[in-house]
Amino acid sequence: MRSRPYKGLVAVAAVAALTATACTAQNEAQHKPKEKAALFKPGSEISYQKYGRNYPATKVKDVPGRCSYESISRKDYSGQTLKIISHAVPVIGEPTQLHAKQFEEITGGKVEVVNVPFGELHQKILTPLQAGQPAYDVMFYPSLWIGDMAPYLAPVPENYLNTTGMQDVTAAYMDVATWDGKVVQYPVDGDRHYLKVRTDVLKDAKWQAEYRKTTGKELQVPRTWAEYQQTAKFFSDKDLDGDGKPNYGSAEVTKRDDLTFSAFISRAAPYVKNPDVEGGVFFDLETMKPLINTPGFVRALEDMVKAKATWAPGGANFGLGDEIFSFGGGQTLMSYSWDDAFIQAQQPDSKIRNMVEAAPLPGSTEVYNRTTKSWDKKANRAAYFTWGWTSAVTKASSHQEMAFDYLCFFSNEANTALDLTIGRFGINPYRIAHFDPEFWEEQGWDEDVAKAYVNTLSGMEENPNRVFDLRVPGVNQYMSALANGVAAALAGQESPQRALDGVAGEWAKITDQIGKDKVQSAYRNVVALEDES
Amino acid sequence: MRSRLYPVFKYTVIALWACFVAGPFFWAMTTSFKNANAVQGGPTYLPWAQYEPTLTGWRNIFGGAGGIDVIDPFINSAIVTIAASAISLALGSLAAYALSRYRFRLGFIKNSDIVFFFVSQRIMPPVVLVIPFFYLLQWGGLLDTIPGLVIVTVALLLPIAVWVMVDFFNGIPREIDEMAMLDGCPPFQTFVRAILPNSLPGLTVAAMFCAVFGWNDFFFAFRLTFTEVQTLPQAVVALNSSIPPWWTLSAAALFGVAPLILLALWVERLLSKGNLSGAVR
Amino acid sequence: MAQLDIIDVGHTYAPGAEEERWALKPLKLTFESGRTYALVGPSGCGKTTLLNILSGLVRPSRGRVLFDGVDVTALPTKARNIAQVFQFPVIYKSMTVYDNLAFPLQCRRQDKARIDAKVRQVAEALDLHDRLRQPARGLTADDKQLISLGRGLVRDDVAAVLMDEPLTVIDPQLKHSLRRKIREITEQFRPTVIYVTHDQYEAMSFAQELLVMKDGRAVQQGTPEQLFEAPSSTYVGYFIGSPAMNFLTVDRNDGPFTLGGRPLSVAWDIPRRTTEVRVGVRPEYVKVVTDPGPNTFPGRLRGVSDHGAQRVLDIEVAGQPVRAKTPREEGVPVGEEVLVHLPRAKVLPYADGKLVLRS
Amino acid sequence: MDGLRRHKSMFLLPGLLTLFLIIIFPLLFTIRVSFSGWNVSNPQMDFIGGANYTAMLDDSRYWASITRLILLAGGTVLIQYLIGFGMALLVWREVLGRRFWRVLFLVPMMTTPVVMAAIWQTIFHESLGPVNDSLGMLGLSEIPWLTESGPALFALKTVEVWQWTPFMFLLLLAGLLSLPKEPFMAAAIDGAGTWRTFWKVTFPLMAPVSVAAVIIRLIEASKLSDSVYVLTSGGPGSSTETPGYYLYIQGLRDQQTGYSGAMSLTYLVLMIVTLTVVAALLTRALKLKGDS
Amino acid sequence: MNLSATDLCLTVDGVDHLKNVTATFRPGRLHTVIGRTMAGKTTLLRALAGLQKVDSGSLTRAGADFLKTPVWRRDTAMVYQQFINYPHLNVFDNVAFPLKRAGLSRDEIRRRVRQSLASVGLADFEKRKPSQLSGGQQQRVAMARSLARGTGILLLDEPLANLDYKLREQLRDEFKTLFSEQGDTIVVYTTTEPAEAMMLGDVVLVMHEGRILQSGTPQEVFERPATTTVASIINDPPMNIFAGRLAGGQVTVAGFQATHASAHLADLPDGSYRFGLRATDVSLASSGVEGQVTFVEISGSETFVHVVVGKTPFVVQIEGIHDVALGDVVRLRLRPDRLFAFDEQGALMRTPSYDLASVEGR
Repeated sequence: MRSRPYKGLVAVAAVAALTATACTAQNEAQHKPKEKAALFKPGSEISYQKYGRNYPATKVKDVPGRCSYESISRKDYSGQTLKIISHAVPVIGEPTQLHAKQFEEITGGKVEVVNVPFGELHQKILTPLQAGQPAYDVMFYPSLWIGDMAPYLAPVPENYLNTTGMQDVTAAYMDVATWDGKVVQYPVDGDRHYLKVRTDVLKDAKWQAEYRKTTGKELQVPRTWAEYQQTAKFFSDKDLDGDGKPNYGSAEVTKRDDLTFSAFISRAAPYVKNPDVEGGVFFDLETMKPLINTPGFVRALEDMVKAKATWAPGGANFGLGDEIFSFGGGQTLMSYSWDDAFIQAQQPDSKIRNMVEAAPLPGSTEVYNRTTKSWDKKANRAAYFTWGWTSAVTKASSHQEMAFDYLCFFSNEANTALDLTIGRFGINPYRIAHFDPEFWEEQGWDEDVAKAYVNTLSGMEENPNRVFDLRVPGVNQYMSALANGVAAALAGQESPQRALDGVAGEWAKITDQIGKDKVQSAYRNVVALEDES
Repeated sequence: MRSRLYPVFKYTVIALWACFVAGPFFWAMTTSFKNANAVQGGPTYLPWAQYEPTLTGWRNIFGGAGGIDVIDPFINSAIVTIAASAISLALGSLAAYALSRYRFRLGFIKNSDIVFFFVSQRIMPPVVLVIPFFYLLQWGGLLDTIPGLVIVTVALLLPIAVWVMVDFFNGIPREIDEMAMLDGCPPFQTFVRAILPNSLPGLTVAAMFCAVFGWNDFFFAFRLTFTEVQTLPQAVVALNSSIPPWWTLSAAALFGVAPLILLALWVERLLSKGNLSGAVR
Repeated sequence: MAQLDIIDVGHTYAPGAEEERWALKPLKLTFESGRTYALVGPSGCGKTTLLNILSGLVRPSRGRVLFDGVDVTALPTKARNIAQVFQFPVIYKSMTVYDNLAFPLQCRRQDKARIDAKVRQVAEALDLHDRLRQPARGLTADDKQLISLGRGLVRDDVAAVLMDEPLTVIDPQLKHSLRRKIREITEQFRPTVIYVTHDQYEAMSFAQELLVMKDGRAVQQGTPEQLFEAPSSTYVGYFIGSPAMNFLTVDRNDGPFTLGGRPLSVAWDIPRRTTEVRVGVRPEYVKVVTDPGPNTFPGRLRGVSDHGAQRVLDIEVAGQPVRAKTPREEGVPVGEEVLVHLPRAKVLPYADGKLVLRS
Repeated sequence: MDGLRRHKSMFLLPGLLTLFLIIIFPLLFTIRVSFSGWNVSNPQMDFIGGANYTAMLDDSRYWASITRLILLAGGTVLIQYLIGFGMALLVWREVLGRRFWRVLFLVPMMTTPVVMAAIWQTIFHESLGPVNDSLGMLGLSEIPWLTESGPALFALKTVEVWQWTPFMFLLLLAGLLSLPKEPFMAAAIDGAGTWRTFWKVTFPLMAPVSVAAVIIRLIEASKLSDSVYVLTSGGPGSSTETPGYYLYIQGLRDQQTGYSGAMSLTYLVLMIVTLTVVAALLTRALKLKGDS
Repeated sequence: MNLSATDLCLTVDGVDHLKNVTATFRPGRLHTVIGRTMAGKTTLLRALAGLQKVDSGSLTRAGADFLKTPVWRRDTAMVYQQFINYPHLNVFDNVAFPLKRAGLSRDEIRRRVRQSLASVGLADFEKRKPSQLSGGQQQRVAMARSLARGTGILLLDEPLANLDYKLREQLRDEFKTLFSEQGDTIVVYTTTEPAEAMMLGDVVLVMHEGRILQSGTPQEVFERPATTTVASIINDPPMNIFAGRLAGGQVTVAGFQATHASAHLADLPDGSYRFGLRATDVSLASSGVEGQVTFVEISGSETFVHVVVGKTPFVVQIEGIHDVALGDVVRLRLRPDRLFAFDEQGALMRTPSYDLASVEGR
């Protein structure tokens, strides 16, 4: 009797010891896969149908190559376990799981996936990396964190870089995956912000007439943020589809700890990215003085505050999901952010399917010139290459080959083709092959919808006036400070100027804290990407 | 004199509160049978009448596509909760017994200060603990293991166990201890044979609190595990992405509550029998 | 102060049970105004049920309760105008002694001056007048009981004061003085008091009249003296008095009673019966004598128990145990063989356990 | 029981040492780290003196969150206490379906806060949630629950009240059930009405349980962050930020480990002092000293 | 195997709980410790049991230092005032508890439990829980548990105090038989009731304020109380103690009444004394000292009349039940031949002749 509680402790200690030994034993050697017979013939038909009823019936052909079903199924990873961390289900989390399951089936290896909410992902990945704890082999995370992650990442080996899939990735997204000249992230997604509108309203003669009558202007897809505002305002609180519920003008991501900073940069891009000025928009590259409180950013924030009137109820606390539902569900006329809302609107059971159009982000009629400290009066558009999902393998992983095989399998042509069509997966075009309207028409999209979509996306690739995310160490802190400022202004707690002044102060502090040189050299990379094009 | 309206008032208040308490469950229940379109169509409450129910949400928590699998996390949660509660109760009641029966004095530190030390652990913001815990468990090779999680959970639950049990033991006459010792039991046997069997109500309450806090811990489990050990709240939170599938989330929430409702039934039973009087003070 | 009438009141906690098994068998009683009564009997005898019926906590299964002729059977406690002192001291923890005493009057919205006068008067009687401003929860258990009593006494109109074993939790040394205090106060205020206890000692020294209860029945009602001198049953004889009354089985063949073959005269003649007859005699009246005589029987001394001022002698008379209580100064008889005298006037006849009354 | 010196530590030490060992390292670590510049890009235990503490003094967001917490925790615990006590009183004695009510009223505390907060988020969803829908049906205008600071705080309080009133309810109901009957009899005999009986009998008798329950709840409420995290993420602006959540943002999300260490320690000290004072005040206000 | 206490002292917060307690407890004897509440009786028992540490003094058993023996090896059983049993065990298991600890065989345990329960009259209650028993029955269970083990030391701390008097009377009789069967056990029994101490005890120890004032056979203590305090403790009602003067063969009591000194006081020098007179030796009479009745109590079979004479209170004990009204003026007859004489410090000088031979000198 007397020893019972102690026995418990002993047991715990024993289990702990065993687990510890087991862990270390695993780490000892790199496991090379054995070869086995392929389970697929080259060019087999691939479909997700057997994994669940909510997958589309679409079938695609396995494209031969290193990453194909056929090639991967030759590998025998039995007895090995791959640990993966990914975003929450479904966005990127669901394809991670799905492909993990497939990978297990065809290689005999074991894949463990953990899904984590967005707000936790950074810390959850970075803590073990910094602590030297081999927690994960493969990680899926937003590409802008590259500055924090790079030191811990294994460069993509040459033979994976030579795959057909990788070769097809657009230059912009290869740039996104590159750090210090090495490809350290495995591209699995291509992201940008663009404008989404409902054509059933904008192209409706009745509305066009009414709009003209009221505003004296033509109703069309907004080309500037001012037009966007006017259009959004005009249609707010009107019942656009006769379902008895009011509709609204604009849906934007505004929730502070969500992705508000991206939305804000989208709005700011045409005001701050002057094609004639080099050297980055966030910092003065030489002095590393924050530019976040310069007039261009302030103008964008003022716009955003004004836009509040055009938001649906709750619009001031919309996360990305809300934005997706709000536009994708037909509640609002327009929105701008990632593809998701658009793909959602184009789902087979959507009530506004094929009544939507993609267009480049609105621009401006003038752009701030920070060298002259004045506004250049000219029409300007900037392509904001906001972050998208990316993946990487840790240096410390003892399953390098298995890990890269997984990623290469994940992003093989067949899988990507299917993934692109499932809105909730959050996987968007990033290969040249994806910019083909026919592919989308096969999914049941109307021709003009598909064309406009593809043109919008590929057009961005061609726009030389590009803005990239602030891909420096500590990016989360910078963005979180920015989001705080934006949120404060949106909540009316501070004026836009004051709010951004505050952000600038924070940024300077963060830079000091992290080390100016560190940030500067990282930011130089970003600026180079922007300016070289 | 109580007016005739009093019962009306009483039942109205009870009913209102009951609605408030049950509302979220009802909402979760009805949402769990919806799909994306039913959710986006605006708030609806009655299946069939207002929307076409589907089992997607429920299927999704049992490994359905785009969902999660709650079975393994459920088992992990159960193991961690039970093990941590058991250890906390064992260590906690031992310590509580000592604090209730003996006088400690170490400089200015007295019994009440030791009790306060235990209870004050609950004041610690979890953020303070989690990063050091990470390194602590890493050092012991216990990250992402059930024993590691159990150890951490014990730190969270031990204060609760001590708090409840000290009070409870104070209510058991010391004469019982004395008698047991006179009857030939050394102190430890006295505790095990004479005191513990009489502490069932207190142990029950302590166990309930331990179970509730252990079962519902997300913060620590989330940060101290990677892939091997996933507890139920972690599995559910994995659904909280930028496009939260309300239906799956609702089904998962209801699933996670189920075992603890049984606990509530048990606690109520003890309450009704009057067994908890003195156990909670 | 009121007269309380219990008319054919009986109660069972298990509806439908036959009357024999009721917790309180139907009975009729009267508690006269201004007198003190004790309900006494072992636990489970029905005394608490009866008290609860009086206080309104229990509604009797049968019968009526009248307070001064008014039927209160259906009235709740609050409407009955009684006062009660409980086993465990009940005070209002958050109030001072003064406020505790004033509380019943404040509840009845009496005017301040009147309340003050009354509270001071009662506090004086309770010896609490110098502690009126103290918080009541700081007092000792016996003082708390006095406050409980005082809350009844401040009310002029109280129908009866019920006391439910009020000395249970009082320290043994203080029991005596508290009992004394309560008695003095009741002498002074003269309320109708009904005092429940399982302790005969308490009952007898407190009440003017006792009601001995057993198995849900009132066995005997009377003054302490009556119960001592003429217990109506062997049970009362056993229950009242220490040591208990001696009961001896006697024979009766065609003539007077005989004990061990010798004639025994009893206090009064009783009709002939076929049933067993026993005689009862208090140990106080049993005398050890040196000379033979009437009602004197030989016995054997079995043991002596020294109680201090008295000794109790265990004697066997005609094969039956008899106890005699003798003053210390009389010493202990020498040798085993003794003569025991049973004074005729104190030897009472019992048949079927009941005192046979003088015909 | 004296003379058992050797044995008493045998009981206490396993628990005390376990807790001590588990806790002492984090505490020392935090103290040390609070003097370091440990952050996301510099995860090292260097020494930067009291810089973190100085920075903290100027951090208005931190101090605002502490003030907010005091109001939020104090407010919700008070509401929880009032409702919990009220409900416990209502289902204490004869009431139809007593056991059903009791179980129902206990259930919310059994639920996982992060998960239920997610459900609450859907409930307060401004266009798809039932709350605004119901308001609409009642002819009231919709309320921007999570996007304006007033309603957001209200929503947060609602969730807290929903989740933790059962805790109060349980402690207070158990307390009520263990009360002796006599004081209530005495009050009835003395002619006290319902109101007076409550204030003069029930409440004073329940005072010790009440103090314990309130203190424990305050301790737990001081850590309020899960529901903030899920429900409003501290927004709009920073108007629903609590120290727990702010510490989480700084310490975990932004990984300002050193800085958050300094804030955590300060917060810990503040809370211990505050709670001790509150406990002492409550005890004195309800005159519990020297009363068993 | 005597248990000897020497100079046991214990002071808690400045109050003496035990003060130089020296006593020897012998096997096969029943020692009753009588004293008022708080006299230190319970503390003494707890010290003997090892439940209470003492400040100084020694305790030896068969020559060995008993203070160093832990409680569970003291071979001691204790019965508490508050019917303490194990609430979770039924009657049988309660009694069996110490036997199991002692490692007896199951059959032996069953035999002993049955025997022990039978001896306290609870043979049919084996399966009941203590909470289902009346107070008297609970106390009998406690007795049975203590007896079943056959310990070397049996301590009883006012075991009857919380029972009503009829039960007390009955259990007292039973105890007498039970203890006499205990053979070589050292029994120590505390009580506040003189009659109980007298009738049960082989040896009576009188305790007051932590000290043992006197010990001896019941008869010795009762008839030769060493001090006024002992006299008052050992008598129920307490002996009437009053100041008086002895002069010229006359005792002057309360300043106004003289009575002829009895023979046993004859050789006392004149002077101030304190006199003691038992309640039984005062009676209500048609002539005598005049006093007023302040209170009347009735015990089982006696009436105690409290009378105040001037400022001196007297208690009169009358056999049987009598109705005496409060406030009546009565006359008291004090029996001079029953006077105990104490010096002014309270030490016994003379005892009445019917008791032991008078104390020779000082």
